[in-house]
Amino acid sequence: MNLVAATTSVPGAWYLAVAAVLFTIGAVGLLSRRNVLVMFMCVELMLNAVNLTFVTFARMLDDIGGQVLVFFTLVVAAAEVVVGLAIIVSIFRGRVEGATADSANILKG
Amino acid sequence: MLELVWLIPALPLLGFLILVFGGKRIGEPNAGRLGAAMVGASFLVTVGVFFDLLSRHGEQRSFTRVLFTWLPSGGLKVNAAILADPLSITMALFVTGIGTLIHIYAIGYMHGDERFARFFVYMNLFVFSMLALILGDSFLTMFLGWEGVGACSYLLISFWFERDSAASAGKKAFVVNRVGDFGLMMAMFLIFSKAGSLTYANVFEFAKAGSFTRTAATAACLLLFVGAIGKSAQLPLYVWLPDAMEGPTPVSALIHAATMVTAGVYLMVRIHPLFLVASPNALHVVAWVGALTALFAATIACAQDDIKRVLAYSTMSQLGYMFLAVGVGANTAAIFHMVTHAFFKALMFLGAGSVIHGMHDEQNIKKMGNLRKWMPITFITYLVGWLAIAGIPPFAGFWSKDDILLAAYRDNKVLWLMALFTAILTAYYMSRQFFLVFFGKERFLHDAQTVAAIGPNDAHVRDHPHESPPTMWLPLVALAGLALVGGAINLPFNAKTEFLGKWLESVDLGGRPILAGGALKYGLAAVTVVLGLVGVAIAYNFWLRTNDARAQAALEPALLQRAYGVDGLYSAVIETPGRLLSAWLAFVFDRKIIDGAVNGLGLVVRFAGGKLRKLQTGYVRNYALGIAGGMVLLLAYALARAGIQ
Amino acid sequence: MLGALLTPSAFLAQTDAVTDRIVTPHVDWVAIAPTMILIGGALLLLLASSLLRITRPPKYLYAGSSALIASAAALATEKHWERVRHGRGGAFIANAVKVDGFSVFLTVAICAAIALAALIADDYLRRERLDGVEFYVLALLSGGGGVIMVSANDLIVLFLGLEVLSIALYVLAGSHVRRAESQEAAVKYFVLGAFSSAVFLYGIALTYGATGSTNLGEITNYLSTHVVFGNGLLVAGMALLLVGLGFKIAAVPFHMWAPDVYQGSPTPATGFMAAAAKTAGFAGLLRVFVSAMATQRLDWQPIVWTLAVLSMVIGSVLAVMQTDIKRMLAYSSISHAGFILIGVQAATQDGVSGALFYLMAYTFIVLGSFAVITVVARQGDAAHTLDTYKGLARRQPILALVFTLFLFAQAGVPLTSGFVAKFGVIQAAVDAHSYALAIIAMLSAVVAAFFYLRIIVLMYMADPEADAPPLTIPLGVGIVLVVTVAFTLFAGILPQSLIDFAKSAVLS
Amino acid sequence: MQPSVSFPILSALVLVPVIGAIVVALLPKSRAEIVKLVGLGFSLITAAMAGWMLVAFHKGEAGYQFVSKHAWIKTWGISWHLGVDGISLFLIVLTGLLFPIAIWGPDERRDIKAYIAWILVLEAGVMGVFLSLDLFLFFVFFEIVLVPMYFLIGGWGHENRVYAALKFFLYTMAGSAVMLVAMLTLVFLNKSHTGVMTFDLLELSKANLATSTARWLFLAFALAFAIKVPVFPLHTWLPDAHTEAPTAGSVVLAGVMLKMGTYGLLRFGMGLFPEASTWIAPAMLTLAVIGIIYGALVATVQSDLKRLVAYSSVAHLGFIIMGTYAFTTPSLTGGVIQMVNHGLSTGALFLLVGWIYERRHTRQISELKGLFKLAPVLGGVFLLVMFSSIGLPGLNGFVGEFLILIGTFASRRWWAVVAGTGVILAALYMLWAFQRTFHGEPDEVNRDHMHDLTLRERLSIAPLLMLIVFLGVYPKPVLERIEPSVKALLIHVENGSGTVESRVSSGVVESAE
Repeated sequence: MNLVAATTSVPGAWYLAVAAVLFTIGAVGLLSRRNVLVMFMCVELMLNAVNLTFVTFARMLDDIGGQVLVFFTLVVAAAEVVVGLAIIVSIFRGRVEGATADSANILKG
Repeated sequence: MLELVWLIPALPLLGFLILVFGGKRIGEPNAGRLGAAMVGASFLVTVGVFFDLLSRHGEQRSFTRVLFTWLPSGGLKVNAAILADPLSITMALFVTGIGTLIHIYAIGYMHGDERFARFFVYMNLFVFSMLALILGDSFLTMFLGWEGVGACSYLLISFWFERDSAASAGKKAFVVNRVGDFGLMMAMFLIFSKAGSLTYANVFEFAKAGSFTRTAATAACLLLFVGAIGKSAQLPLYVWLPDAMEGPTPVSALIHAATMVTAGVYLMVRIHPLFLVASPNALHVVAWVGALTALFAATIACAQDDIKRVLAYSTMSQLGYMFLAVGVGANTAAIFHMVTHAFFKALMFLGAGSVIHGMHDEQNIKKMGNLRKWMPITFITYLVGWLAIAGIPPFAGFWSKDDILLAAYRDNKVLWLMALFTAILTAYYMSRQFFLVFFGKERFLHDAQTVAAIGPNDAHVRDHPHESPPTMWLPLVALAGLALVGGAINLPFNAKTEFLGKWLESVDLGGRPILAGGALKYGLAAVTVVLGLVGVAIAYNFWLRTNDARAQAALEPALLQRAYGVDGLYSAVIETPGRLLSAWLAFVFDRKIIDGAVNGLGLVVRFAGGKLRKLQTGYVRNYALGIAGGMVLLLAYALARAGIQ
Repeated sequence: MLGALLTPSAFLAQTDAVTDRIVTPHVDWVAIAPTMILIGGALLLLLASSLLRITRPPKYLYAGSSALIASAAALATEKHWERVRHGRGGAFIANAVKVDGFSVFLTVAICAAIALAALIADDYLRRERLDGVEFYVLALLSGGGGVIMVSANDLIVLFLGLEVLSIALYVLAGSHVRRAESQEAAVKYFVLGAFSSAVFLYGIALTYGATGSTNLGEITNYLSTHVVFGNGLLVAGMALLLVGLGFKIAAVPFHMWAPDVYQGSPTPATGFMAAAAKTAGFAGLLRVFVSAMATQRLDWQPIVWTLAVLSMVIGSVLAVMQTDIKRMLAYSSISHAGFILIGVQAATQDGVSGALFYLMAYTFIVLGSFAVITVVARQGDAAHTLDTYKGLARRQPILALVFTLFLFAQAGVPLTSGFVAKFGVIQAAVDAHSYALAIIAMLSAVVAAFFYLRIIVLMYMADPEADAPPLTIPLGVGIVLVVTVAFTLFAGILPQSLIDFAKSAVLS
Repeated sequence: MQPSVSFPILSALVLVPVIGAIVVALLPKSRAEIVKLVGLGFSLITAAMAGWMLVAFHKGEAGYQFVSKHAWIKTWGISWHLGVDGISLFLIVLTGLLFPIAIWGPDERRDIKAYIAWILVLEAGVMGVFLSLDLFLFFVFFEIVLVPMYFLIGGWGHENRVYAALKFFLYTMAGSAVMLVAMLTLVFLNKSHTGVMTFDLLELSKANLATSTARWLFLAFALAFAIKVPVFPLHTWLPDAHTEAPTAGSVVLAGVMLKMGTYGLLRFGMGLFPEASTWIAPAMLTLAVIGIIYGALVATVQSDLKRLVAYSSVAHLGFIIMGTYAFTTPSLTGGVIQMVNHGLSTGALFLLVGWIYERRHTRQISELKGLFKLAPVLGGVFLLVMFSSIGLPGLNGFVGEFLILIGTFASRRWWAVVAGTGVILAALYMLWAFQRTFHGEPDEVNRDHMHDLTLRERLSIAPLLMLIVFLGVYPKPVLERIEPSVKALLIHVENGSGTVESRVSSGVVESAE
């Protein structure tokens, strides 16, 4: 396995594991929380987990490309935030119950 | 003349075609005249052909005229061809001859009917089909006629289709006949699969060469006999014939007495070469079925009140005689009886028709009586018919029936006894009918009370019975003449006087010559005549002389009146279960099970859709769960795959 | 500026070991011309409308401009095509952008979708009093993202394209501000889209970890020089990439957003979404899996097989249950995705060309269908129940006839492009010995035929509702219908040229 | 050579109705009479061309004539390949004949323009099915005919029309779905052997397939055709479709469309998979015989006249299937001619029932009574057609039935015996229906609404009646054109299967006389 060959110390895999855990937490959060804002934050968490993975791999593979990718992710995440928040605000503006995802279910079946 | 043989069937066909397209315009009575003329012309041609054949000898007496190739396919090649030989021409002679007379008669009988022209359309088509049946040179052309007469019979029986009974009777006749036809078709298939041809000449040659296995030949004969049973109303497929009397009387006379019903006998005689290579048991079956039918029908005829039903059962019974003759190897006798029977039975039917006509559509003989006073010509001619069927010499029936009894005696005493007993019964029931119709009290004259009840203007009251018009009684006279002297065509005194036997010699009918001369012969004839007279005497005693109601009732047991309840039996055993089965198949099996399965597939889709739809809750997190679930499964797969390798 | 942002030159810049200077890759403007035209056009349109302060735009101004921009982008592929024909195609700009038949074919499809959607949208927006330039700008941007995806030769470029496409679509979905359904669609699409993007990105990361690169060409090289069996990282990466792309093409079980979003979005947006997003998603799928990871096909084929079957069957079965036409077409689009996945699963030249043909045919069919739906929906964009279609043949025979054609095309009736498309993917499956898949596909097509026929039944064999007002076909929709009908019939009756085109677009 | 080489008669047979449909669609809606006349005109032109083709057809030749071949989709080896041989010849002529009658006979008033246009489209499709020698092309036509028929049933049918139309469409489509996969499999297997991708029937019939593969593929084809025929137990779409269709639809459906199935089994089933065809024969024969008896029994108790005729079709088609799978010259020839015969007689029956419906607005037998008295010509015509349907010698139905039975008896005796009983049952249900409908004393309602055939009706059914009689009396011209192709097909089956020569042309049948 090239991973083993490329890394001389154990910690690389640990970072990956941390990233995976973060990603999972994000995913589980998205599934379990009802507030759209929180769900959105969970997505951000997942993206950051990916960022961590990228950086780790970059280190392990000794390839600068992996670190550059993080910048792209950050830009995209920022764009997503802008649009996403706008959508969320426009929908849940003035609703008593707050930004609860469950209140959006006219469409189903 | 022989070259013109194709005219024999062509002329009635022409008549049919003219009448079918222009019959209504031609109208009454010209449509009838045209029809009769066509059949008459056909008769004249037949006579010409007959004399032409008569002038030839041996092999020369068989002449085949191929018109065109009908069905060529693979090894099968069937021609539309006419076979003129003594057997077919004999048949053609009496078919066209009697046919002509009945056509003439029908002009009078059908007078005033709203479908006068159509009647002759059917009648001409019938004559054509009957001639195709007789003159065909192969099993298939015969079958063409066979089915054709069946169809015409259907059309004519239900001619007065406004009556439900007539409509049902027509249908019954056709369907029951089809059962027989099934046998006939199977026989043809069997013969073809063995002999590779359906032409009589080829098949018989094949048979003579000994190429048929015994089993195949036996099977073919019996299957053909099944067809004959259907067409000639033998046990157990006879049930349609009594009902067929719903048709106009000329139809009963022509189709259900003289011609069509004898087709089965003709067929049995025709396939004689096949019987020769078949097991003797095949002929035994024919004989026994014939004898049993003769006896069975005769007993029923004793207790019927409908003038035509009596004649119908009588026809069955006489046909039984003919099969008996075939079965005991007396083919000539069978043909002989067929001819004489055609004469006297046509005569009696026409006479009955005249009576019905004169009685304003009354058919119950119990409501007639002393008609000799009102209808003298009908009475005289009927008298001849009565004597002929009762087997009183020198009337035609005596000679032919005697031949059959003689042959039966020599072959099997039990059969002979059955035939003899049938002869007594025949004499009895015909006498009973004769006395009830023409003698005794005039039961149709109602007392004052009845007149008051049904009103003075009712036809039964207003009009007395009257003699029929000349178009009707002239054929009666002609037939009476034939019934009187018809026996002369085959007198048993010596080889020279057996004209029919000699004439038919060239057609290989095989069989043993009937004993010529000898004490036994005259003795047996005497026994027959005496027993016939006994039958007449019994009838005279109970129905004319004593006229004792209780004795009469005893002679008409309900079982016989209901014709042994066979119709009910068939209905219970075949019709009802069949209908139930069909209904179950149609409404339960087809709709619920087969179609249910088809629609069920649709329902399964809908059911699945309904269940799956519940997953689509409208909640984002459930959707995310779907994605996550899919992801987990995919990852699990990935890990499993990684683990395997 | 734009070029710098959108081309991945920055991160791919390499350090020249000798001179220790940063060498930026050469930017081949021709290679990215379609994208540039679309995005530049969009910005220009936005700029012009706000500078000129157009409050009531003249009819078809925006639509016409958008269509022109899209056409220009499509025409720009001619240059690409020339390169491909002369064997000068390949990867450009640091190997991040591919110019090949594949990109040309799908760019044309996406541009067509933009132009058609714009023409439908004009009358729609006017009717719904939403007139403004936003719809067109977003469609052009989104299309630009799609074009980036179809020509991406790097996973990260693919991701960028995906995001550009998606973010614009989120807004498009919610652009009918007065309809709660539209907003709900936007939020659902957004949340789930963001989620799946994250998953997709993780997939990229794992793949990167496994192969050491995100460049598809290098991944191919790596996989063909190394015998990679049972690499958990790679297989997991592939799985996650599939989830991300599967979401975009709405394959079961990543499909659940589709019915809600299709139903809620403004109808022209739905049409665009169905056509362009699906095309772009499949482009990614084909590029990543069939081309780059061809050597690993034993790993991913069973997954795609399963997704195809699930999509076809569940899509069809659920479509049967629908009473809303847009929702029904959403499920039907899921089923179509399953069909196109058959081509992917075959992983052969025929499979790819079949999938490409299908995408092109579907683009026109689905936009034609949504054009009809737009008209029938009337003001408020709410009349989408099947009952609305009762007696349409009597109210507006031409519309009914055209819709019938599209429905038959979707059902795969011969002499329509839909039949040739289905035939193409099925034959690829048979050629690849996926008999079971082929049979399941054909049978699910029968189920699908049921609900298409049901609409035809309503249009032709039921009486119109009493209060149904007359319908008029606006010019824009008219043009769309003429074009889509002509294409559907042309590709159905004389498909040879399109098949040839698709064949030449096959990934090597 | 014949002049036909220059004129693409077969392409014209397909295209003229299409052009007709387009012309009709462009005519103004208000002129219903003109629309009908134009439609009739186009169908008559087609009929005339079919007739001309019949005259120019070289009898005694087994191969395809008037062949027309143009590349269509080269990439996939698909071509516009049309040809006619003895097997398809009379089906083409029948199609040409029935369509003008179907257009002119029934008195349809509703939305006549679309109605005529769909009928013409249907005609083109049917022609295409019988003419195609390319599997893809065949499939295209086989599927496309569903569309016009779907509209005819759904748009102009009776009460339950929507259900019937849907069922018809989906059922048939399900069958062809599987067939398409098999077709493609065949093409690719052939490609893997020869390196050429082609859908050409003539090429593919030479394909060298493993026995088990061929059987599987055949089963898929057979399923599609069996549904179309329909073979018991796949028949339940038929009574619904027939009953609910408008008269013209029923006429065409029964007259020619069912034959697509039997024709397909002959042309494609046997042509492509000779061995599999003989392998399946016992099963097909059994289903055919069940169909004969079952169709007849179920027909007996139907209360709806059209449904009754529909079930009678199940029985009749059973005969055709039986003839097909008995593999003898007479039985196969009989099967082919019976396709034509059934088209004539059942087509005529549906026309007659349609006319009764136009007058009485009911198909319920129980509501009809004594029609013979009120409409003697109608009754007489019905009678003739009925006799043809129950196989009375001298009429066309007998010729086919007899040849089928006698051929089957030679190779498969017991099946023929059981099937023979169907002849009895046929008489039973037809006569009983006739009795209930035409016999008896008419009641008030019938008296008021029933009138005899009009001149238009008489003229439109006359060609059918003439053919019913002509084919019954002198079928030779037809038989001798069918037979060479049938024999060639049998030889193909024999060569292809190798194991069944004793059954295929067993001694007697071929060599006698």
